[in-house]
Amino acid sequence: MKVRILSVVGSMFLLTVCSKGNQSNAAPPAAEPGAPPAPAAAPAATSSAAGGTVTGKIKFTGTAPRNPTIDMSDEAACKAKYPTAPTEENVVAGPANALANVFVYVKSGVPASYTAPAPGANPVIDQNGCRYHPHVFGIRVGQTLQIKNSDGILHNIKATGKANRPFNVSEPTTMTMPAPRPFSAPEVMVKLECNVHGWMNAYVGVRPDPFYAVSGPDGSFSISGLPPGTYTIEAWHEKFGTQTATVTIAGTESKTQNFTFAAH
Amino acid sequence: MTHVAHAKPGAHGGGDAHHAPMSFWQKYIFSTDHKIIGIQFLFVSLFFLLVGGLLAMQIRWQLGFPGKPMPGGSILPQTMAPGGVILPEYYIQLVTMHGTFMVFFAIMPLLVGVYANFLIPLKIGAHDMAFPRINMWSFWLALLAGLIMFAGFFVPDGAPRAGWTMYAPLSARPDLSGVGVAQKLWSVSIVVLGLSSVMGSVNYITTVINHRAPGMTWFRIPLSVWALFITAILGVLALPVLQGAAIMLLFDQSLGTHFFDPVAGGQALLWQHLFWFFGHPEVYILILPAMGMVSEIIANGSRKPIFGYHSMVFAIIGIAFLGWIVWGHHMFMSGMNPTLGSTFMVSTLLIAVPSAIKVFNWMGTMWRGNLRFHVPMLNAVGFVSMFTIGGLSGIFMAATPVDIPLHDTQFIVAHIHYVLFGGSLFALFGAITFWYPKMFGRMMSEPLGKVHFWLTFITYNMTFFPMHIIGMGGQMRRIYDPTIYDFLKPQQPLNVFISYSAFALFAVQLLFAFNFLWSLKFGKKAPQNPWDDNGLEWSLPNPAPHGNWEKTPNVYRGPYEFSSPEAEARGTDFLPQSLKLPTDHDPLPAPLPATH
Amino acid sequence: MHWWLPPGASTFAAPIEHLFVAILILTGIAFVIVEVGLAAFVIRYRARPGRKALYTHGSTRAEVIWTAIPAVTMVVLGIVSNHYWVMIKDKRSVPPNAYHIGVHAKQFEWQVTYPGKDGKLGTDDDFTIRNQLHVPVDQPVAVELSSEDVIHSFWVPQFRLKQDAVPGMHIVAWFQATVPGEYELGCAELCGMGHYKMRARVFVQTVDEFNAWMTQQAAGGTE
Amino acid sequence: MTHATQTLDQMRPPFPAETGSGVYSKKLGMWVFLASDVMFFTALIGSYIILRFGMSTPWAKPGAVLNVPLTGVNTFLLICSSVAMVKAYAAIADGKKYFLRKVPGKTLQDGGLKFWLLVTILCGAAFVSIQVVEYIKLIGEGFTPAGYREGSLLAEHAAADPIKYGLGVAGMYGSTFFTMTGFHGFHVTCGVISMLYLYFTKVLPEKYSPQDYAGIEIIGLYWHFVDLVWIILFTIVYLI
Repeated sequence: MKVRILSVVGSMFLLTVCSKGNQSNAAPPAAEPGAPPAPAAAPAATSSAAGGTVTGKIKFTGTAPRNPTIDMSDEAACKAKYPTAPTEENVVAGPANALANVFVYVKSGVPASYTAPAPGANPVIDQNGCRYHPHVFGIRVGQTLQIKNSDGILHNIKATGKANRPFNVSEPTTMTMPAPRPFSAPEVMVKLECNVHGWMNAYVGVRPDPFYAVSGPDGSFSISGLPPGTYTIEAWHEKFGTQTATVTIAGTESKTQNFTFAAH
Repeated sequence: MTHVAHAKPGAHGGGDAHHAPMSFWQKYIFSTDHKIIGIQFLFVSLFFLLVGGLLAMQIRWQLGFPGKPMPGGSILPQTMAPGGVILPEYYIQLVTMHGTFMVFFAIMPLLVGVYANFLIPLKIGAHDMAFPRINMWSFWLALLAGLIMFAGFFVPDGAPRAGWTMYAPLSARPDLSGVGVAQKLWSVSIVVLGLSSVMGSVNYITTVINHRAPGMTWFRIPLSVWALFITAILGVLALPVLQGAAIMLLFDQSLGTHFFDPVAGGQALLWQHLFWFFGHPEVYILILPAMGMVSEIIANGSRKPIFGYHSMVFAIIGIAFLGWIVWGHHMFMSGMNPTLGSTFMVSTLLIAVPSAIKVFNWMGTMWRGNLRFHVPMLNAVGFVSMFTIGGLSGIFMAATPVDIPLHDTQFIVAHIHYVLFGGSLFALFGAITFWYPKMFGRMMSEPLGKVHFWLTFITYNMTFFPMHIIGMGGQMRRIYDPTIYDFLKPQQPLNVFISYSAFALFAVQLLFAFNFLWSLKFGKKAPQNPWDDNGLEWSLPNPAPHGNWEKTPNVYRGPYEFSSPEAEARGTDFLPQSLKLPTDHDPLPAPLPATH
Repeated sequence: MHWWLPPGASTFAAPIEHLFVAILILTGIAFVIVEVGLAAFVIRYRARPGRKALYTHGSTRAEVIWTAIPAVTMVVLGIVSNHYWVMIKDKRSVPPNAYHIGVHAKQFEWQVTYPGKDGKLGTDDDFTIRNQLHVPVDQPVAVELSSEDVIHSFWVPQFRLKQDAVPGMHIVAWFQATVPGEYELGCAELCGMGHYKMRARVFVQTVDEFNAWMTQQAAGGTE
Repeated sequence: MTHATQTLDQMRPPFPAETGSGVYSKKLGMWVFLASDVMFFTALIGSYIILRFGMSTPWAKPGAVLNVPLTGVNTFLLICSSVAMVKAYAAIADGKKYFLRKVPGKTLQDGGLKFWLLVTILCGAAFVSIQVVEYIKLIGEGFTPAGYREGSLLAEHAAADPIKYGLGVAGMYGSTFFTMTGFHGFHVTCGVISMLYLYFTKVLPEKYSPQDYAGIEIIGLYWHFVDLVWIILFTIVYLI
């Protein structure tokens, strides 16, 4: 019993600590789904002065496949939250073929000597309107994930990670999971899914360093605070796969690196 | 338990009699005396009975008031019931562990662990079990198994979540059940328990065959011992099968084997076949001893010989035999070949025959009797009437077409509780009261016992009878919230009613617990033969000394010679088995066994 | 508050209900005999001063009677039940003109695959819908059950049809709906934490409605 | 038959005179235990049969994965140990407690209980050791309870010749093989340990006599049973 009590107390503590984080990245359903989570921003604030920045836009060629509409008639609570029938978020395209929800991270090149600044506030994933918000996001190794249910109906959230311990827990009512889930090993990507609502899925990239970002609705991303060096940067998309590029950073310069996926 | 201290250390032939006087530890903790071991089993399994009951209360809360915070539930860890609201995964842990504890760690040890140990040597005139030390180990292993199972609540992800039947692949794959450690604990615990109960059964069988007092011929053996003997045989043959299955399950969970995982060519139904091949004999392990002890009590309470002793014995054997060829009736809906279903249906229906024989013979025993309604008798009669309902409701599910709408609904829940609670537990209330003086040298309070019986009888029926109806209404087993189904909404009031009755039923049991504990110290001292019974055990002081008899008793007649002319001649209505009348000849001791 | 089986809506309802009533009567008789008998004995033979118990070890005739009667009844019951059992569950009993629909169970949803225009499963005009089972009325329907992960059980109370879906097995269960309307499909075998949420809606439609719906779906309504 | 009384004295109660079976309790107990062990192996072997013949693709060819000759030798060892057990039993039955003794007119020396039981123990121990070696070899080659390990030698062979190596059934093959042989090995180990115990506590101190050698008889029963089970396992797992 002691173990559990402790974990409960611990989670209480975390809850209070993370309350700030919540505001910054608990996105409402209508808002842009791919809002970059706090940790991506946090290091940028602290160490952008010392270090270079990689920014870019992500586009795709061809026509994006249609996102299937979701029939939520089983869940009135969710259905009510949408004026028109909602769709899945497999490919979220912005104006001029901009591609959102792409996870961009530094795959290799970060010097072993590099010491990452302490992770910022823990990210929160919200189950709202029978969809996950955010749909794609990053988390630092050692951070825990706050799981929130704003629907008040049963969701279960199942993480099928390889490097990270899989979990499968449920929230029957409007609540925040008392025990936040830790991520202990780098892994791109861990899939999150709800088995009660087959269409619900989200992806989380677990990284040891703060050098990752998620492209916004306009397809743009920015990774900052990179020490000088040559990096392999990878862009991951759930439908279009991955693309890599090599970027060399000298001093505090700011490089631009765009990615273009082919919609097939 | 302090009263067993009267056991005379020097007593002849008993387990450890030769190094007397014994320390407290030898006498009560690491005792090899079958009576002490029985009492140890009694206390442990009553504890697990309480645990199982508490789990049941939480189940009933959730079913009656889905999603409402449970009173006092807030003390539960957040991972089970945040703010007292039971989580679906915790609910499944509840149903799983309620079944597991009640079947494996409450009813089974109460019937077999307690009364096979306590009664067999006393009733057949043996000084102790054949293998006292193995007997001691069987208790300690059972306790260990129970603790391993109990630990499941305190490991990450909580207790097992696959139902007490542990259907694979749900039980075999952590990614599907959402629980890792505790599933393994379940398997380990069952393997240990199997070991314990095989040790016990080896003891019981050997003792009954080899250690009967002179004159205790097979057809003078009391029915309780007959039932326990047959039960032991079932145990020896059934438990190892479950052990084998549990080991395969454990390997699936930990070594990456694929016995029950279709992904790699395993077979999901294999688990069900193995489990129920054990599981149905197990059902009879859970009822036969109860039948045996009820036979004793009814004969005693009616002051009449048991009606049709021989057919009672053959009915026990018949039930035990049929128990091996009916396991498929748990799998009518499982996708098993329907033709097999037909055969299993017939064999299952036939079990009604020996069961009917027993019920009618009990009635025949009471017919034109001189019924004394002491507490054991009340509970025994309660057993007969409730077991009848349980047996009859079984026929609905044995008839395969009717089973289709009833299978895996609350109807089966009602059925199993009419057999295990209305059956086994009523028998146990009777048995505990009946042999309490033999165990502790004091009587349990008669008035309290009667109040407890009547209140239990009423609240019990209020709790479980309506389950038949909501089962017919189609409410599936093990669902967390019936109210999300339109066809179940109308009967929710009945669920609420059941829940209230269940809480009352639980409260009434505290009365029994009080009576049991209070009488240990303050119960009135028991006369040597408080129930005017014929059994050999009553020829001993209460409680019986270590090693039982100074000199092995001779047996002159069957166990149920109530109201016989000889008895009348003595101005009583009973005739102890070991009482030598002038007309009796001493039985010859059988020749010593040829070793080779 | 209803006190009986849910109103039947398939051809199985009638025979099962008849059998149910028959067993209810049989067991009812046994129940009355035993319980009334017990009550009578309890009152009539209770201990009173001067009362003497009858010393008897039993009566073979009586025992033969109450052995034979249940035995015969049970055998008869078995034979009758088996007739319906074969009709409902036997593989050979699936009507040849049955309309085949695929139902794939997975934690915690029912994926229903319709044969599309050509009326055949396994062709590329099949389409799959989550948690919605549409069937035509008065037309034998064969449900081809399969499971993704664990054992589930296909259970529609009004159809009196229950059949487990077992991973690694392909099981066909058939029924013929008789009353148009909306029903519920639940999972009757514990399949995990979302077991109780594994609910699909069943629509029994007239043939025209069904065809209309089918063409509209095939044209790619949803999915 | 005085020795029977002595046997009885070892276990309480000394009386009543045992009615019924005519088999003394320890022996009867062992028979009952063996009955339960039969059920245990029935569960394992039964599952094996059901699984093997439920497979859609054929089982691996005999000898493709397993080293049949080596195990054949092993089987022979176990049978020898059974024979030695019979000799030990016969020896003590006519009072030959000694190790070896020269018999006039015979070239061979005559072995007593101490000799034959030691042979039994050694054969049993050898059996277990060889089985351990076999396991290590197999796992090294990539044959695990979960099937053929990725990228192992065996996996390559299997990919090359899926029929011979039963690629489709590798998982089941590993599961059943290791479970059944493993538990038999466990039984043998228990037997060897208890025989060693008897050897040092009863046999060397010469506690047994023609009047009482229950211990030998009982462990003998167990040993023959374990041997029998192995012959079945060897046939269905290695040869078929």
